[in-house]
Amino acid sequence: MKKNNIIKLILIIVVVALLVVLPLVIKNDSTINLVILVLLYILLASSWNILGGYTGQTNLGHAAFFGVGSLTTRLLWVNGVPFLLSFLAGGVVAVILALIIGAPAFKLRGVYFAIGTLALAQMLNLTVGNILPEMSYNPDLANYQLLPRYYLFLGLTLITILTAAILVKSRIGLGMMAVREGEDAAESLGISALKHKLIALSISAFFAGMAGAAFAYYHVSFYYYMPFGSEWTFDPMMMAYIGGTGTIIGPIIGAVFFVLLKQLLVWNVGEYHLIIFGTLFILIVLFLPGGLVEIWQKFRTFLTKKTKRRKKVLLKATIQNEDGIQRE
Amino acid sequence: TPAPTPTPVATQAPLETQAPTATEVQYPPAPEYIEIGASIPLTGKFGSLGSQVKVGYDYAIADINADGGVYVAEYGTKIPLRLTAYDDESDPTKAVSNLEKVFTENNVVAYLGGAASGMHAATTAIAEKNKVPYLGVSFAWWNIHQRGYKYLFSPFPKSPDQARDVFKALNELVPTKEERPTNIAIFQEKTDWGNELGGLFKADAGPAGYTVAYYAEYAPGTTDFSTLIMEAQAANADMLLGMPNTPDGIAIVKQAAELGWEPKFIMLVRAPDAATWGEATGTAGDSVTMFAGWHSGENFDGIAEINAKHQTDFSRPADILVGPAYACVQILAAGIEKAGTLDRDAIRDAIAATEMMTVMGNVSFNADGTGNVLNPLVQWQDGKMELVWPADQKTADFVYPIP
Amino acid sequence: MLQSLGQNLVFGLLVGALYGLVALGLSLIFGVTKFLNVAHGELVMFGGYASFYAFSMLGLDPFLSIPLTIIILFVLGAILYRLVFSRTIKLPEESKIKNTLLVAFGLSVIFQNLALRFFTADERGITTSYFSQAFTLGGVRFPLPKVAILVVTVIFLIILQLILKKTYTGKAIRATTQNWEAASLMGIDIHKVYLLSFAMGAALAGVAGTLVAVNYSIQPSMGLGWTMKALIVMVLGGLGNIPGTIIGGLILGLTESTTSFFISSNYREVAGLVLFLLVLIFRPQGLFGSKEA
Amino acid sequence: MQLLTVEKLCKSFGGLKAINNLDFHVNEGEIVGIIGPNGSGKTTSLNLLTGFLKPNSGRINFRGEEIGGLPRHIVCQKGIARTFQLCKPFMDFTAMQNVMVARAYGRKPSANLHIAEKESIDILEQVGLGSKAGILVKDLRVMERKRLELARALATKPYLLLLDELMAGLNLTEADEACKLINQIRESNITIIMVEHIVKAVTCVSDRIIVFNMGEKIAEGQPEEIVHNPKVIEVYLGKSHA
Amino acid sequence: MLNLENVNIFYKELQAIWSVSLNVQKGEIVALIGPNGAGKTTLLRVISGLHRCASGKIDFLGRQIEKEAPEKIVEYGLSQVPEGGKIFTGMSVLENLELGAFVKRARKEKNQNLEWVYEIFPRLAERKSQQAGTLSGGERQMLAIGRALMSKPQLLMLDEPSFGLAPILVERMFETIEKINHEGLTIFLVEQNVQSSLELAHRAYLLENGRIVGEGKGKDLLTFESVRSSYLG
Ligand SMILES: Nc1ncnc2c1ncn2[C@@H]1O[C@H](COP(=O)(O)OP(=O)(O)OP(=O)(O)O)[C@@H](O)[C@H]1O
Ligand SMILES: Nc1ncnc2c1ncn2[C@@H]1O[C@H](COP(=O)(O)OP(=O)(O)OP(=O)(O)O)[C@@H](O)[C@H]1O
Ligand SMILES: [Mg+2]
Ligand SMILES: [Mg+2]
Repeated sequence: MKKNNIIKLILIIVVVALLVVLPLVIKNDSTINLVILVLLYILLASSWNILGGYTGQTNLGHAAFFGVGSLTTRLLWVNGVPFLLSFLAGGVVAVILALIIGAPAFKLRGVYFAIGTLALAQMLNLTVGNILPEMSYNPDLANYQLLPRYYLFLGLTLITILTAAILVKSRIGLGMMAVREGEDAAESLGISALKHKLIALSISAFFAGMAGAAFAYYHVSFYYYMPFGSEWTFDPMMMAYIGGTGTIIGPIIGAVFFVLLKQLLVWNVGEYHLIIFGTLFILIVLFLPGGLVEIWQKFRTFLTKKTKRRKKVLLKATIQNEDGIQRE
Repeated sequence: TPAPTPTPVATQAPLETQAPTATEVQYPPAPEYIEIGASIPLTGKFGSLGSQVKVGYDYAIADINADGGVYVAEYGTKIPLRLTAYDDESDPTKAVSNLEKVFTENNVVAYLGGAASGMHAATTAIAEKNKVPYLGVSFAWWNIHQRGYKYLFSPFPKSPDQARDVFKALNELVPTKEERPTNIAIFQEKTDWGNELGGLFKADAGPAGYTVAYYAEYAPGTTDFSTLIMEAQAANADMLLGMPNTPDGIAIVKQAAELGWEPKFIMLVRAPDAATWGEATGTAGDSVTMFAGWHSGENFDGIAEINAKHQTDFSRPADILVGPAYACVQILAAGIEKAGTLDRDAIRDAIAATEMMTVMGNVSFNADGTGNVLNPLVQWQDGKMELVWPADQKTADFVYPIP
Repeated sequence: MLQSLGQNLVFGLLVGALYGLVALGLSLIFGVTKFLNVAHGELVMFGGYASFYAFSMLGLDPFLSIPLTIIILFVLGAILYRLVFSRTIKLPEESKIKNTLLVAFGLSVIFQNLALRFFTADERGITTSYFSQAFTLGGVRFPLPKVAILVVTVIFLIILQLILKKTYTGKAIRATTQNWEAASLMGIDIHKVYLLSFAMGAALAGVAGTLVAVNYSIQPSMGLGWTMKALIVMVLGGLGNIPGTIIGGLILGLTESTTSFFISSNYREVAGLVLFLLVLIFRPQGLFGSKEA
Repeated sequence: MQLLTVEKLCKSFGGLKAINNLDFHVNEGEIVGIIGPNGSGKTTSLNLLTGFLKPNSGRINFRGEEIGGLPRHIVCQKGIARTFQLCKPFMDFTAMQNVMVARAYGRKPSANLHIAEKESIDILEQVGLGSKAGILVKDLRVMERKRLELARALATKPYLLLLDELMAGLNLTEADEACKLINQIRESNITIIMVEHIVKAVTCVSDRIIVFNMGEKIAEGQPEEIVHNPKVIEVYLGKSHA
Repeated sequence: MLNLENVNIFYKELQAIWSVSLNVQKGEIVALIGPNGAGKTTLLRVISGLHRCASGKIDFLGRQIEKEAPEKIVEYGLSQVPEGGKIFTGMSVLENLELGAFVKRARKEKNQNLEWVYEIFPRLAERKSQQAGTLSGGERQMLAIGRALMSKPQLLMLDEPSFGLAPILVERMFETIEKINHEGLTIFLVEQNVQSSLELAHRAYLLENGRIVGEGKGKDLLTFESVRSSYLG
């Protein structure tokens, strides 16, 4: 077990180190852009996963938080507020929105919650489009540099993943998962479901908002309503499911897989890329319901079973089976 | 008026004939291709526009390459053009990513644009950041050109041209003042281009002798326009100006007919650009006019060939964005040739100094990158798109008032 | 003023009927099978294209081509069920909803792009010779194509209700909705019931598609917008509640039209969503849903 | 000393009066059995006690405090734990995690998860699931799940434990075992209310039995008295128990 | 009438039933008893076709049914009252009963059967238009049995019909089962209530950990020490 953890730690450090030096080695904007895109989606998928995967509330309105974060940051920044301040404001405003809508939204359960949040995001999308139909431009296009943007995304992504990892190992995390497994039972054991859902929503919204803020900093020009589009909910959600919800690594794998596969298809297959992508996607959902993580888990249990069986055989040879209970 | 061009070189100067005479010059090895990059919405909501644009690019490049390519003085030879175009699914983020990819991997010397204002707005900024000349059509939004961008060029009529010309054309086509419509209803789509054009329509109406009787905004994607139509009717409007997208435009004309509103003149700047407009709207869409930017019936050199090709490929004459897209490549090729190098800034300067005939007529650029181009008025007649103004280009007579 | 308000309300109701019809198939499918088929809008699109081509190539009047559309979409629905959705029926309800949602997403991507290849990205629409004919009642115009929406919707609502309430097959469908295991112990072939409901839902989407093509326009990427409307109407009317769905549609239509009348066309859509959220918060089971279901 | 006092409790669903003017009390250290026909309001009364339903009127006093209508997690933290008529374990958790949740959130929650984990294992041993700590609930048998449900309730360190048909579906031998377990729990100073249809089990462990019918209390007393009460025989026990 | 031979059943990799053989003869009441989780429900589900067995043969009235779909098995005359009744809560009592007669064979005799069921359970006749979800626990069980009877089965399988019922209702339930059997229906009964079911049954099987560990006349089994100690406390 311990050895396993050390290997894991080393692996993580290597990957992070690689990501840190990547832009210094590969001075290639297109690659950096692609990695930024992957990081952005890891951020979104991981933050979605905190509420959707760990707390069991299928949120179809994640775009609302991404959008609000992005809108706030961009508006403030374009209007001359120092960037760092505008940047943090993005996350804060997303949390405020989460707290405002949280209490009524969590009155809804199951499909109602899902479609309710979808409607909410759609509403914001339309309203922002109505109030702010203008295109906005990056205030300092002249000095546009990709590198700081890259590190911003990288840092933010690492913080999100770390937060999620710490969270799910904590008492609150345990409570969140208990709420997912069964709200009635969780409450009867002293857990306030509403409180835990709100905490999960706030954290989820915060990182989605920060992702939006970083997006506002990154994107040279966009319409204010653009980050509210439903694809900002559905893509990350699909990534989380493809990778495996309720795990830390799932959304990461999902995002990498999703973005790279899609880009590869765009670049190589041409006009049929979306048809092929859709088909692959359906096959994954149907035949790997636990996500890509499941492949790994199956592989691992297969391995451990094999070693266990070998050990068992050895044991049998020496001592008689101590308990008669058969359990295969 | 076009900005005075500082370059002394005559536009039509036969560079090809001059270069070979300098025989002894040692040329560096020429690249295999002149790389051009584009991100085009082939799928998603702008898919129909993007596909027309792509056809135009492909035709032009094929034509130029059939001739060996573009002569580049620096290398002393003709080099063929190669376009790397990726689909962006009508998503600006993906478009940006595509442009960065072709920039770094293909080291493109120029970008060609996709389609629709919102997409251009995102991609032109990338061109500016990467300092790559960018030629784009299929957007009339003027404001985008007012951001001081140096690398953006658009040989396409812009909102101010459209607002000015609608009244100019109407006044020319309907000479007797009494017959002209007087009360305008403007349905303004709530987008920044809609805002811009709507405002210009309103501002230009008075001086041209018209009154705006009704002005309303609506959100794009609205399926029901009955409120707007009834209010316009109540305001006695006899002319409709708008800039809806195609589905909204179809809904507007159908619902106007259903509600019995019969304005004398309808101009929907964008909606009827779909080749299927006539079929989709039937009699409701007949006699609706628009500014197409180009029409296959224009009588400039090269159009006949394009139409013939399009006829074989799609069994109809070229769609309206095919010509402007074709012209973009013509302008770019001329710019490269004039620059005599593949240096992007040199090409940019050469394009800025453009003064040439293309399949969309004579093109020159203003300092803001907007083009001085022909702005033809087209009208749907019996399910066909006819060119009705200016008179020297027309393919059919203007039908007025709407029967 | 009063007359134009009346006109407005009438249009709202007629459009609302279309919303209801679009949601009807979705609601039927969801109610019986618990498949959240977010590719419903694409089925509407296919229905639209079916009647469009019947009209432009065969010269068939769109209302006469409805049976044809129904057959095509029914078969398509059956194929989809067999190929894709049937693989999720054994899952517990929550994961069934989730998985079908994802699968349907994949399908909608595929459908959109297939449509793009085969039908091109151009907008299409059906304009019949009688499209602008209308009758007037108290100064309010009732255009025939819009009135047809209401008529068609009511007809299909009645047909569906009759099937569900009066026939054995309908009872089997309702029984399967409530408990598929018990239903199969009654001798009901639940695969058949699922297939039938899915195909019927698809066929209803097809009918709605015809009406969309007649009254608005169709295009490969039109699906998502209609799916959203249908989802909202479905929840508004109470999940799986058939008459409730239609009434939900009417209410949405009315809300939108009155908003654009009294406030601004800018806020039509937003108003519908606000109404929806308010309903959800104060009556989470939808306007006509029962708590138990 | 009275641990729980219920006075004039009423609850109706629509027109149906599920609980009607109910009065009863439970003393500290007692085991009280509740029996009554199907639909007589037993589960409903437990739901009212634990905050799963809000009473229409009446009072519920627990350790000198009014708890009627409090949110359910607060009720738990005040020291009332329950099991469900239909088991509701956390299916994707291991047995140990199930108990750990209760230990981390119930009354007097553990300071940190490590301590919670240790304590959880002790509790699992107490109900005889010590060897199953690491097994996922979905792989547990029905009986084991019921024990786990009990362990989870115990882990919230309740003063009062409410058991809703814990023994349904058990045969008499299994029920006997369960009774032993309940007696064992009583030793650790936990007061118990149990709702059961297995009369033999209820009479065997209860100090006192309350009989419900149509939302009202129709009898109360020692198990001996109750099984011979003609009214109870008529509405609930039937002739064979007479 | 019903004959199982060496049936093995798995849930994924987990084996729940180990080579079970048993039979039910016409006119009998046969009880299957065993502790919790022994696999009784599993066995009934497989017989009804809701779950597949990995190996073994199931023969009903001379037909091999182990690979048949559930609806076919009902058609052949084998009905089950599932654990917990599983009535259609959103429909009326009458509609529930009508659905019981869904199979073609039974549709023709629907009205006759309805009379018959109402005769056995007069309570259901009183409540025929009431929504089934509002019935009390005992009434639900009656409805579940009545519904199964509507298909006019030859063999009726009952899975714990006394589960969660008040003693007085349990008593009535067993009386009813006996009555139905007297009318000529063969019954295969799964029960936890060992005392009552063994008193009622002609024969019984003991299932433990997925294996048949005993078999005999119902009343004989009651006197076995092993049965007494492991089931009757
Ligand atoms: N949420 C609810 N809505 C409507 N009616 C309800 C609700 N909960 C319970 N009831 C009704 O209240 C009555 C009492 O139900 P309760 O569950 O308390 O019975 P019970 O005594 O526990 O019965 P059993 O022994 O069968 O479990 C029943 O008639 C039941 O149908
Ligand atoms: N869907 C399932 N997936 C995996 N295992 C299952 C499933 N259903 C039952 N089991 C397991 O199979 C075994 C037999 O269960 P079954 O329900 O048949 O027992 P039973 O004798 O009917 O018990 P009870 O008296 O509790 O009804 C048990 O160990 C149970 O945990
Ligand atoms: Mg109960
Ligand atoms: Mg069982």
